[in-house]
Amino acid sequence: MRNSESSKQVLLEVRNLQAGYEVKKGFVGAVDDVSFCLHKGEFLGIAGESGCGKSTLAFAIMNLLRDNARIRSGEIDFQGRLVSALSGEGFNKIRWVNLSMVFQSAMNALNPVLKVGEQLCDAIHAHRSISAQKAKERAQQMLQLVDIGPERYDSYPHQLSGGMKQRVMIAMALVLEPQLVIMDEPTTALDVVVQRTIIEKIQELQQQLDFSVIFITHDLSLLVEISDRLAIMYAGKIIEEGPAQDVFSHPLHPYTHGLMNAFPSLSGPIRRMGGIEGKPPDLLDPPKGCRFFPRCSQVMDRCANTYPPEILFEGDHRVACHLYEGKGDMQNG
Amino acid sequence: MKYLFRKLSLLAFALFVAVTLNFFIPRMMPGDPATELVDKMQGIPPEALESIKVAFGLKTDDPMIVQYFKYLGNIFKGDLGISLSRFPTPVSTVLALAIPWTLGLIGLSTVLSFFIGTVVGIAVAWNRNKRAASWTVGVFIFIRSFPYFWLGLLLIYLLGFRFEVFPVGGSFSPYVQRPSWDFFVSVLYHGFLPALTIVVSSMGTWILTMRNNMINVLAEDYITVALAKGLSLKRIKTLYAAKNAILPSITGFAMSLGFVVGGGLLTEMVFGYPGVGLMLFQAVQAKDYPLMQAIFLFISTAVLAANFLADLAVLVLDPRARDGGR
Amino acid sequence: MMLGDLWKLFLENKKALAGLLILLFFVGVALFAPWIAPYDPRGNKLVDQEVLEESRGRKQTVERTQLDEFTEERIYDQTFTTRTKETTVKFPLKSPPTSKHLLGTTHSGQDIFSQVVWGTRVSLSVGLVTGLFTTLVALTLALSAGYFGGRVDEVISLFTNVFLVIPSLPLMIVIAAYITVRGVVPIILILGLTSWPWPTRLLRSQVLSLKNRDFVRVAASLGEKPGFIIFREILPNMISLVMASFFQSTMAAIIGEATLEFIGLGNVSVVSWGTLLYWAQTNGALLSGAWWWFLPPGICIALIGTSFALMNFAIDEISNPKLRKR
Amino acid sequence: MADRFILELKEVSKHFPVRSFRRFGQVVHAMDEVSFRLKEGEVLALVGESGSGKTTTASIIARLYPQTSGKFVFEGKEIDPGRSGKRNLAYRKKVQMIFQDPFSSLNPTHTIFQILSRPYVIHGDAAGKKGLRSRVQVLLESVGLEPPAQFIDKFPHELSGGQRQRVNIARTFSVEPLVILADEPTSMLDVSIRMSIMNMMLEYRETRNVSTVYITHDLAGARYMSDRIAVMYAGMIMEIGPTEHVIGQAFHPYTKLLRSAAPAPEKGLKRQKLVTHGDIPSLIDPPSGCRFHPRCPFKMEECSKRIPDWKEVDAGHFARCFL
Repeated sequence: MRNSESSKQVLLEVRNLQAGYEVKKGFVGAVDDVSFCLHKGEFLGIAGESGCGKSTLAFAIMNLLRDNARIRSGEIDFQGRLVSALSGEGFNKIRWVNLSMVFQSAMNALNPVLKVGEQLCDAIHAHRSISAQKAKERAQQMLQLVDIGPERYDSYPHQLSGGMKQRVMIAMALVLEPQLVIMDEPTTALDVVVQRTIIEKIQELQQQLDFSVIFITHDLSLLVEISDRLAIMYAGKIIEEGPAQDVFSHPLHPYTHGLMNAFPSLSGPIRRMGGIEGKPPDLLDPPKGCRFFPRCSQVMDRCANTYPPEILFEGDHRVACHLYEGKGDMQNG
Repeated sequence: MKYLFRKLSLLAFALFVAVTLNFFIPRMMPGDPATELVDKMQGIPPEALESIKVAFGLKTDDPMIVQYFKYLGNIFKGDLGISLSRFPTPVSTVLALAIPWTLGLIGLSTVLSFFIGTVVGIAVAWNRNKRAASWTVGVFIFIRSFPYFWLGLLLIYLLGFRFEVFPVGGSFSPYVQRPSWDFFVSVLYHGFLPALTIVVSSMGTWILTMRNNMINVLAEDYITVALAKGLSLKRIKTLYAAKNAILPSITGFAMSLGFVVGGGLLTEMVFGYPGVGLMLFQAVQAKDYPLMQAIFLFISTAVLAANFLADLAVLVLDPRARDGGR
Repeated sequence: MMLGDLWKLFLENKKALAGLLILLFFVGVALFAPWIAPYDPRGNKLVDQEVLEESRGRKQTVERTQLDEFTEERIYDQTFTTRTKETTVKFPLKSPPTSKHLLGTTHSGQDIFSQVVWGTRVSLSVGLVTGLFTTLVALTLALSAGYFGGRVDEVISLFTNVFLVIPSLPLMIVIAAYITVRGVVPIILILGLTSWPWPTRLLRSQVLSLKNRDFVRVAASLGEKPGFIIFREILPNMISLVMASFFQSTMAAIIGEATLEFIGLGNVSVVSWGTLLYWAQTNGALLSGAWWWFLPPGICIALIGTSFALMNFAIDEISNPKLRKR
Repeated sequence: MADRFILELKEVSKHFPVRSFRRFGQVVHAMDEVSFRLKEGEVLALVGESGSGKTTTASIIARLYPQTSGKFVFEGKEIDPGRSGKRNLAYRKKVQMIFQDPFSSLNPTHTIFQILSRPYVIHGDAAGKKGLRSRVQVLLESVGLEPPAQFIDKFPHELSGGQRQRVNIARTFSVEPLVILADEPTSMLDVSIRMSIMNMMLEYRETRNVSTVYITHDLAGARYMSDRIAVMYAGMIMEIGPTEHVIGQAFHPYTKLLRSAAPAPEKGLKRQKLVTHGDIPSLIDPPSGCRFHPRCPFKMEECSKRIPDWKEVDAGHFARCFL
């Protein structure tokens, strides 16, 4: 744990969140009964394959679900306040001030016809009434913070490289010094080396400004390395969560085990690895029991019809799988 | 600036093609129109005959190419030949009479229609699910398919005859002397109906194109980012959505100018508004070929110039174009 | 988008269905014109004859010859008289709509309703033929420019851009003025030759985007014949855009045809909506407030235009999910 | 393995004309002086970031377009660049390419049967054409799409990314090629399916002795798949050699940079910071001498002067660096 154990003050708590998309044939439950909590200054990684609902979760927390997407039930607490109940305007006051977001495709997350600096000032003016000059200084200071020269204030997005654009997005996310920054696959579209520089910059800024991070990606190998805690999502549910190294070294859920075994490493012996056969279920009418049972190597008949309870192990490492029923240290069911 | 250079060369080439077309059309057509000219020629003095002969390939002794270059020479000198129906006035002076009216009517109402159309397009796209929005779209799909001239007829009938609200025909009332305030008012009064026709019939296109562009832009990531930043809806609508959506609209506007101007000319014909359109119509009736071709040249040049202005507008609004081509 | 499910999607979409129904209605009217139209569109009176009685007069021999012992040949005249009662009902001139003439009559007594019904045949067929002709021309140019690229592409897109910028209506008027033979075929040619740039540009950009898709490169690396790549790999993916541009061109052609005929550049003796409007205009239908003369053809053109626009709109929504109403 | 080379590139370069008015006449140096050999049944990985020229290299081998200069020898015979792009069926049958994006490499308007029967129709002999349906079903089974009847008449959009990539691979192997050029075949796939696709390609290598050029930006993936690795940067090969050597004892600074940038979960938090700056260079006027010198921490005076020549670090392991 980076900072001291004692600062275990909870910043964000999500309880039984249900969110998804209204379609002709019904409701696609992309996020189905998800609960977790995030402590101050903590780096939580959320991993999951495409279509597991991780982006929907991010958008739900930021109250950014648009058109036919919406939160059906569940609560979100932020710094003790029930933010999920806030109205549009109400949430607007805390959005970007207390929690902000970095989006996936840096390519068109910036408005192509506005200067980069102006887009930063936009965020400032939206929540603070300060002079244009002060806002500009603040914007240039932020650009400096992410190793982009202040002279770039007046350049347009298409004049910047992929890496630079993503750094501008990070600067924009931090400009109002929020307590939480949600990052939805920020480095997926970037090359390996540029990705590493962005990751290091995020870690450095987190040290400096002490904000907590929710880092969402499908690249598990990257996540294991940089996050304090790790949550694995599958078909709309968190199936395992715990300290990153713990989840990596001895994964509990068969799916996590399959994932950890599915990416080759740079060192150690080269041994033949197996993938996970089959494909994720259709979230329009998901299977009754555990959603991984059709692809699970250790499937039992119980798995097919009842959803496994959540079992807690010491070190705050929990898993939802029938294999571990009755074995947990603190059975919280 | 490369973007401008490329556009300029295209437009110059287009003008060149228009002039060449103008040269070859009379020669290619079955039933050589030039022979028809001959019987009309009796009353015309020899030197006036010269440029018309050149223009219509009557001087068959020198080869086509020489004729062509002579023709180009004449064009540059501004000598477009003599108008047959309004003999002996040279075509260029005849044309000069009509140009101001056309520029005023078509120029103004086309630009006006583009602005109104774009604003309505934004509004219709912004509150897409409201009933009013889908009704407006439906109505304008219907109006957009009206033939230009027919809408003119309709307006003349309704506002001209049935309710006697607007005068029909001509561009100002004869009882008013030239440079005076009520002359100006009378020009507006006469020009209102034709302008209304042009605006209403071409506005539909801009509304629909802008609506589509806006809907595409609203699905982009930077709009979600703007929302996430908690910007005011107004600011998102204008600076983020509209500013991006208007770019393809302007290029579309530039490209369809030729079509829209055509519509305007028709409206002049229907209203008897003394612009270039009516003159073209009369020239066609009177088979006044030199005047007809001069008008075609003028219209092409005007449209090309307008096209260039639209490209300039894109350059101003779109930083990516400034950096050399998108 | 395979034809099969495109058809199914087509019917589900309310807009497309409405458009289709209007089109089918007009096709029906065109096909069954003879049965729907009460009178001959050009005739201005109704003549019906009733035979009262018939009688044969005396035979009068003219010549008698004896061929052989047994046969004799005789030629004789015989008068044959029939008494018929002919009642001609002259149509009233310029009458407002009555029970017998649903849409009144023209200045020379022709029944307007029949003219509109018969006019559907010409206007619709000209529109569809021109639409098809333009779309085929555009598709060939787009496929060759898009697929072969290089020199071919540069030349084609240069001319496309040039003819896109040059205003098409004045060009049409100039060409039509020169053509001495009037009629439907020249109109189709003129419309086709001046309206191909817009669909060409649209289709070419899609060919370019499809050509760079991996499945085309795979086909090339598998050793497919170029012909196969164009017609089996690229073309099937363009069906929805080809149909959209066909509707667009047909709509433009119908309006274009009506415009040319309205100015009197078509064959005025042909019965079509355009010529109907031409006669209405030249006989001052407007001045005498004969709305039933010039209103119906305009509305028909607008309705067909709307039907194509609706279908066009539906295709947009089907192929571009963002536009789809949620 | 007999030391016969199935193909060899000698100093192959490819320059694309720049399609913009202002930069008329300039060229994009997509590939410069690339040389390597590919043995029968060998898997060579081309590793590099975007713009490193790996896809161009594959396209030259697949003869989608001709090279600007240099020799390309296939099965001992030099290939005439002039005729590339033409149909030349014999060559196409032997060299096949798998593309990166499973969504855009299958024609959305064709059924799986039409897609997979096409190669037989083009290359198949008379016998090939009969009994197409059963042959396609066998092909589907060979790539793990069981039961074939469930897939054969489906359209691409009805399949998942992983299944589509399997159809791609089935199509590639239907013509029994000698060389497979896989351009990042798994980068668009989810982790769980990636492994099964990679294993399938390795199996084909073992059962059919197919030589493969595996293109990727993921070093760990390259290590799992390949016998030898070539590291490419800005159109040039920086280091080439047996996989364990190139990764274990990386010599060229860029290879070291790539290795330290790659995620390595087992190392956890004990990582030294990356020591690099700057961005991938423009290929229109690439840096002089060694193209990595503007970003190289060990830059010496000589590096910007001339392109370093090959140095044999150890058996079969070469690097282009003055160090």
